[in-house]
Amino acid sequence: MNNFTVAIALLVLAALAYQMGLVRGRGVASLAGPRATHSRPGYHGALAILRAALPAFAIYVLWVIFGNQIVHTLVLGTIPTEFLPQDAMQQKVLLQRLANIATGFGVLGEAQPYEMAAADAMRHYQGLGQVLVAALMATVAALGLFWSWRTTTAETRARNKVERAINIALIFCSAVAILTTVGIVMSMLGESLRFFQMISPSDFFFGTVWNPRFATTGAEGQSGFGMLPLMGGTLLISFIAMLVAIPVGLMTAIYMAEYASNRVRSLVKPVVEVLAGIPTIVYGFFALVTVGPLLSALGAGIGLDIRATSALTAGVVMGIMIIPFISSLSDDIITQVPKTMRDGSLALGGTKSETIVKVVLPAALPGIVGAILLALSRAIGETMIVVLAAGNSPVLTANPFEAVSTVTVSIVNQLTGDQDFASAQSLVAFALGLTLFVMTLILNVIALVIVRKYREQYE
Amino acid sequence: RDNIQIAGSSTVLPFSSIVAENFGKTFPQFKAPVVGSGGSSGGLRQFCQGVGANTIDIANSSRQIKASEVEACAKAGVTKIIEVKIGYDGIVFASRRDSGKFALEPRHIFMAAAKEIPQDGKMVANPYTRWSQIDRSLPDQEITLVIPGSNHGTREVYEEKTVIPGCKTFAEVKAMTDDKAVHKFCNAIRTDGRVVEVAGDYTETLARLDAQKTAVGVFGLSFYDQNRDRLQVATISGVVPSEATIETGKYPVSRPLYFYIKDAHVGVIPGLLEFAQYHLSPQVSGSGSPLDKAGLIPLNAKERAEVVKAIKDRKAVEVK
Amino acid sequence: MSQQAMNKPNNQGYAAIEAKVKASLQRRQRQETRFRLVGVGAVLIALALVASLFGTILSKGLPSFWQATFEIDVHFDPEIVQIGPKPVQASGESPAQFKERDMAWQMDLGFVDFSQLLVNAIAKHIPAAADSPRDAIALITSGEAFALRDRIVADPSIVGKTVKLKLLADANVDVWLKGNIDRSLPDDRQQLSAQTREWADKLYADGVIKNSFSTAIFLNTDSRSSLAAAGLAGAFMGSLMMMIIVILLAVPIGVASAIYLEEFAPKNRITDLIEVNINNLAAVPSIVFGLLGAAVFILWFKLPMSAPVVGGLVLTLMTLPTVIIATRSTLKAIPPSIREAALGIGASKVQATMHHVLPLALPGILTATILGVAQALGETAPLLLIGMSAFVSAVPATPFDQSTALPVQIFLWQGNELRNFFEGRTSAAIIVLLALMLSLNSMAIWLRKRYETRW
Amino acid sequence: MKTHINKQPAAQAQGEVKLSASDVRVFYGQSEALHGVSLDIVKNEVVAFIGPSGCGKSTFLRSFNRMNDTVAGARVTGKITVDGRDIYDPSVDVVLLRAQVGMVFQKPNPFPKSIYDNVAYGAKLHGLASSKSEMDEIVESSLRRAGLWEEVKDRLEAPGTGLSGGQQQRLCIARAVAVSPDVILMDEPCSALDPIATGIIEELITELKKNYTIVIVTHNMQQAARVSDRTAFFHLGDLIEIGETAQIFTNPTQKRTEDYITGRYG
Amino acid sequence: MKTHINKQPAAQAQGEVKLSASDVRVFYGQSEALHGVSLDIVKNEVVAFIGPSGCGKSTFLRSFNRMNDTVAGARVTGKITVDGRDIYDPSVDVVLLRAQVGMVFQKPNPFPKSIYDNVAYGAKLHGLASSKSEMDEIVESSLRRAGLWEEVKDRLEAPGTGLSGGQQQRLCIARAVAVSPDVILMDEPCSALDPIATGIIEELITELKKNYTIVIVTHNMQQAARVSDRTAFFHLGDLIEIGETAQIFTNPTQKRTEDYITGRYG
Ligand SMILES: Nc1ncnc2c1ncn2[C@@H]1O[C@H](COP(=O)(O)OP(=O)(O)OP(=O)(O)O)[C@@H](O)[C@H]1O
Ligand SMILES: Nc1ncnc2c1ncn2[C@@H]1O[C@H](COP(=O)(O)OP(=O)(O)OP(=O)(O)O)[C@@H](O)[C@H]1O
Ligand SMILES: [Mg+2]
Ligand SMILES: [Mg+2]
Repeated sequence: MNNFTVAIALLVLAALAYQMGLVRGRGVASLAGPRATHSRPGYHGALAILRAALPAFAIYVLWVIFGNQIVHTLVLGTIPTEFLPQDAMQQKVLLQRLANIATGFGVLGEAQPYEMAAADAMRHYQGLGQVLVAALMATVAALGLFWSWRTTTAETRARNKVERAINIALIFCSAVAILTTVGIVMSMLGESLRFFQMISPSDFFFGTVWNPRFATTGAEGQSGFGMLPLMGGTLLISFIAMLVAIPVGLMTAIYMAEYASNRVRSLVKPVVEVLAGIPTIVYGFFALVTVGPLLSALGAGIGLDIRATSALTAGVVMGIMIIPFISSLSDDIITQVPKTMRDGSLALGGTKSETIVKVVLPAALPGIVGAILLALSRAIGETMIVVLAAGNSPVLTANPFEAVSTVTVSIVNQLTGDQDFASAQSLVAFALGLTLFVMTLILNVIALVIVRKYREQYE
Repeated sequence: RDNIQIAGSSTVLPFSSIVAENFGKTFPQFKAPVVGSGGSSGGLRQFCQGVGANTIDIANSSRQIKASEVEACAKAGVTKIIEVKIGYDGIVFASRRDSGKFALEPRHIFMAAAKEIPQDGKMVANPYTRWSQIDRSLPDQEITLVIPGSNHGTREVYEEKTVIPGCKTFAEVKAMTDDKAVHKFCNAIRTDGRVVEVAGDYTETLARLDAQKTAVGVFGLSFYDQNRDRLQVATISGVVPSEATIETGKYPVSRPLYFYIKDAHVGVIPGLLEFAQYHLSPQVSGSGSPLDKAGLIPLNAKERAEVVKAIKDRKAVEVK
Repeated sequence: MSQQAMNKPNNQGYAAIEAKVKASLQRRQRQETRFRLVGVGAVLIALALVASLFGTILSKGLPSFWQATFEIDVHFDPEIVQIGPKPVQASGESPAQFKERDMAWQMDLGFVDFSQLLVNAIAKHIPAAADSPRDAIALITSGEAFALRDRIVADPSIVGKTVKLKLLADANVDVWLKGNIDRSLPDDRQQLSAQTREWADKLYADGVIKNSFSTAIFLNTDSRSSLAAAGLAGAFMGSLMMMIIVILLAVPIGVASAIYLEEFAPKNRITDLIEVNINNLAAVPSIVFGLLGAAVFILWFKLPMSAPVVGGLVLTLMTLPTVIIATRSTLKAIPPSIREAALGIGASKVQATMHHVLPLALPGILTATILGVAQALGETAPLLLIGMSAFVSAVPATPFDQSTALPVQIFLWQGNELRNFFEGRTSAAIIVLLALMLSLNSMAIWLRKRYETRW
Repeated sequence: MKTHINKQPAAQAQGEVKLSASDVRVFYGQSEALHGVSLDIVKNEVVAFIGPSGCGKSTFLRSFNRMNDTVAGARVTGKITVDGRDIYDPSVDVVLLRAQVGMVFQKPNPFPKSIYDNVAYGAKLHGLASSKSEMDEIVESSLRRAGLWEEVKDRLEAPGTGLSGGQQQRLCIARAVAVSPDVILMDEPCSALDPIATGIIEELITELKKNYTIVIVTHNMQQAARVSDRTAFFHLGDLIEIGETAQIFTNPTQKRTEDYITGRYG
Repeated sequence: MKTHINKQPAAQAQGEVKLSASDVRVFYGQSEALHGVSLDIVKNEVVAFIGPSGCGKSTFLRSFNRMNDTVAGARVTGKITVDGRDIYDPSVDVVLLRAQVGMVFQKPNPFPKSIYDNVAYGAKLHGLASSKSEMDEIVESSLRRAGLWEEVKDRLEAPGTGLSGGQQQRLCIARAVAVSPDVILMDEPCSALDPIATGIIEELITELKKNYTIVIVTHNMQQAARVSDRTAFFHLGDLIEIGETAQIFTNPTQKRTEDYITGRYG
């Protein structure tokens, strides 16, 4: 009974159940007429699947999760206590050995009699378990089928039930995001609290110096944990990135959706999307080796002192990376805006651009804001580019030509560095992660409120 | 799981990988270990997550494990840890071949990087912008020093072995009694952009040199060695960094590399001790061996014997 | 513009208005042209960026797909290869016992001096090579000795025969022959000895070393000890498996949650909370997802380390917000009258959504998929913490095997000391990554193009 | 209750009550668009809603198959029953309700699909055809009844959104008729139609009446007079009067009705 | 040319020609929706287009301000002039043309903006108001003229999409009137309006006529008779007949026109 056969069996069962539901549904429908039948036969089929195959599947999943454990406990129970290792690790080794004997693969050295006996027991329990589970699955499936068959009438609200199931499945899917958040907070909270036991929160939140040093280098780090420079860097770089990405992305989207021919659009769009798929480390090098010196030279040309690795470089390159997030999504959204909107404006003597700016974009705004938020989020969460291109200099500055550092970079550095993982130097990564999490949460709440206010609904 | 899982320092990673690869090929009964990176800290963090198949068996580290970490490990059930020292890593200063040639002293390095310099009994903001201002013998070019970020183990070595000694050549510093204050003063780096901290690896340092001709960077010896066509190395106190000079201790800037074995996994994960012994065998990490070629400075015979004995005895690590 | 027209624009005929319209028109047309030009400019900028990135990557990476390779006769000299017959499973022997014996035999084979075979082979072309084997063996990448062993394991009868083999030249030889290192540099700056360089040139001129298409890069896994043989097979498979997991999980789950939130969820605080929550997740640094994955999937669910399943799950969680937000954005843009029409006929909400809303949203959903997959495929940081940024020397057969991933491979290669060789190799890996991305997305791109209609 | 005063004895339903509203109020956000309307509609009758633009006809009509549920911020109070069952009861299956009570919207809203699919959609949904040919038949007969067949029979695969305004309107009628609902709510079904097409639709209504109950909103008094059995006059969210169509048009009891009917414009 | 035969002498424009079409054909993709129509419309007259649904009225109307340009796959041949200038000439500025030739669509399509912004939109574009109060004036007077002011004056900031069908239609008329175009094309402007509102719009048309030229599509013969000077009858993409409204309705020259006019339905 391996996964594959079970999968096949379940599929067959599902097909069977569906077919049965279908036939039954058709039967009652032909008796009562389509008018008087609540649900289409297909829904009866789906309901039968839900009633027969789903519980059987659930049983199998439970067996897969707990079955081995049960068998192992039983087998260990048969081993005389004098041979039973106390250590869980050693027990595992023993079980592996037993499994090798049981499957006939054989083991090195002579198998002890108690081992042979235990292996027999293992074989026995495994076989028994499989038979039991198979029987249970078959019974449940049969009961489900029977139940479906019996209860199917013209009035059965199969559609509602199936749709309820769909609804629940959808809710589950949404819950994944919530669980992820919970998981993230949980996996960072403990360590963050430990960090705050070492460093006072006020030093962390309001400190303006970021210089977490090795504890051994003397300068015992109480001071250098101010996160403001990092926050400043994050905001500065994200801001620059958005300055690059929003105009280019949005204009690209507008051009593709409103001006370009279909041919051009279907070519340009995937090409631009490649920008999103280039590993960020490649962008980092692109920034470091190409963009940085270029900007520096440009700056020199107009008498500006631009560092090769600066907030500007990182921001610009990051902006490039997130262009497709804005351009492609906005393009899809703009295309969705009904044509009558455009016609209304054009007929009033609006130029195309006026139509776009004053009618189409506002109508598409909720979606576009979503796209921009997504891009911004990517920018805030981006690491590699900043590591390479921003100069990694955590100083509090608003000058885009200076080198900066960001929260994410510091998280990675502190997490994957060589320092003591139980020290504040390393734990600060968790505190930073959590802080960033809360900060973006606040930003998002604000964004939500703003979007609510300006949402335009057509038709 | 039937193969060894390793994680940790990216400095040790290349060496570990080579051994892992050859180990798998040489011993057909063992599968090649998987070697992850994640930094010494990250590796030890994973190492100390507990005992079991879903935790790693070996943590690579470019520094010795800390007492606090041993404690944290013990809390998670990792009570016995075997320490294996595998060799040394040399750290060199190098510049681009088309820029000036450097013969550095620790004092020069301190003067180039420091935030403040003692001058006539006072501490003044670092006035130097060109190497030649520090010392006439140095090239007449802009100061740009690319050093490892504070998350790197190399940074500690760089500071301990060059900055602090260089700093202590000043009478004003010598006069300071508080050791902490000395460290604090000496290690403070200038923030005018002439010192660049690199959080990534040596490639990144090299890329910075590519982008800026005058920069001087800190590299691992092996990295320099493989890129001799682009880089030229600086002497420190007149000593040219090489395997020989480092082994004999003439070249000061180097550090030991380690890995740590989870004793609880020995006998459970096949090949753990064999791997460690193989790692330490002279044909793998002795002179002329693959690891040597890859840039690891081998242990001397005495040290090697001690380490091998520790492995065989499964001696638990002791940290002061 | 007459004063009159100013005052009562509404009751004057068009004549009075026309002046005003015309007055503004030139400005507006200029605006229009400007707007359009800005649009063209934006597209051109985007294309130029792609082109320049691509140009750099291609020009650096493409040559790396060709590699200096020996085509040379190797004599499996029984004098050197002294080894007993390969064991066969005796009757009554348990598989474990047989495996034991076989291992012992293979171990013995491991002690054979295969380099000597190679030196001898080279010596046929350059007799002097026999005298300085160190210089000669430097020509061939070290892993090929193991390749010879594997051949014997596969077919012990080969001993005593002479076989024409394709063997990879050492990475430094490749660098030298391709001119990736300054040939005029003095000896002490070269990686190869003068002798080896001279021989390499000669063998190249003789056609023994050829610059032939490198299968190693596709068939081998990463290698540290034998740099020239480093390949992408493992990373590729790892990435492919992860992406399949991502596509199979992130897309359905993401689209489902988007649908739920946009179409079904009651508009209340809880929905707002979920929405904010998801938007927020998009901004969580990717490495944090690694932390999460290590804590939840590995420690809690006890999934194996360094395995594509875990990587796939972590990347799924990471891309979910992207898919959800992007899908929601498109769903928002679909006119409500479509839903009304369906509901009015007696479609349930689920049916209206499935039959009308989803097809219209499909292009947007596909875009979300494309972006999500692209993002997931290029992500390195979270893999660091679940052991996937690892050196793994086997190609994974199932998603539960240990594996590495393409971006990780790129990360590792870009950090390799031998820059002269790995600069190109890294770009080649990026090309492979982009090719994988495009082929994974090609279906979505094609579908999107089909379903794009304007109403 | 206010509306009970409005409700005239003559307007009392004669026969089995199909739809019944009592004290129905509809709110859009804060503002009340319908101020408590009560009304009974019996089986197989055609009731016309008339009244000035914006008086709440569509709003009331949409309450009968709960289409107001889809408008964000809309809220309905009071009681509406179909066949005696309260349709705002939580146990009611809205989908069934809407299948039973079909609707033609004021603004034609064809699906962005082919003409064929537009018409076949509802029938497919409810499983009314068991084979392709049966479906073809349903589509053809529905289009014929809406008077659209001749115009579109050669382009059934063309998108429904590419039709002229009047054609779209008839398409939407055909779409609603194809599922043969029990009650059909038509919101100005002929607004974009020429006299001939209007005639076809009116014929359709007369024909449908035999089996179905029909509520129609119209601005065309003649049309109301021609097709409806009873007529209800709305004004500013109130039902002013309902009665036999003949009586409403010749002898309204309310001043406001009379003013509206006899307005100079027809 | 075929259409010249159709064109009756009585239909000849009397006065300064404002709009002129000659042999206009419109194609949607492969199919020809309009088969060569020629027609002159003089200044300050109201011309009504009538004809069965789908005969090409909207299509023809939309050609006058080149709105067909926005339909993918639509193609116009022949010559259309406004004030003697060929509007399909490449040198023509479409924006100016559309400012001069305004349009009210068959399906009301308010912008998803406030009622105020909907009306102010065009005036803002063309810079017709130099101050907020002037704009307020334009908005108010336009809404008044469309007979909508009283209904919406308290909710000018409410979204235009939240209006009833008839209100939306009047909003679109107000929107078009607000930019005071020279020619106004109205595609069934009263289809969703009750008799009173229809009356207001018809009054508006009569008033506008003094200064503007108006083309109106309608299915309501009475309306055509009431407001238009001349009436054009279309059938299956052909202009069958154009003439003085009185003559068309009393004494059409073409059989098909007569059939249509005297059809049982009105
Ligand atoms: N966008 C389009 N694509 C394809 N065919 C179209 C399109 N618009 C209109 N047609 C077709 O062109 C013909 C004329 O359409 P038009 O809209 O001009 O009719 P109409 O006279 O305005 O009718 P109605 O009174 O119903 O609005 C019709 O057969 C219609 O189906
Ligand atoms: N979605 C909505 N949001 C807010 N107000 C609305 C909405 N729909 C309608 N209203 C308002 O409710 C009132 C009644 O609207 P309804 O659509 O029922 O009118 P109607 O009688 O159908 O008018 P018409 O004949 O013009 O279609 C109007 O004042 C209208 O502005
Ligand atoms: Mg209405
Ligand atoms: Mg029309």
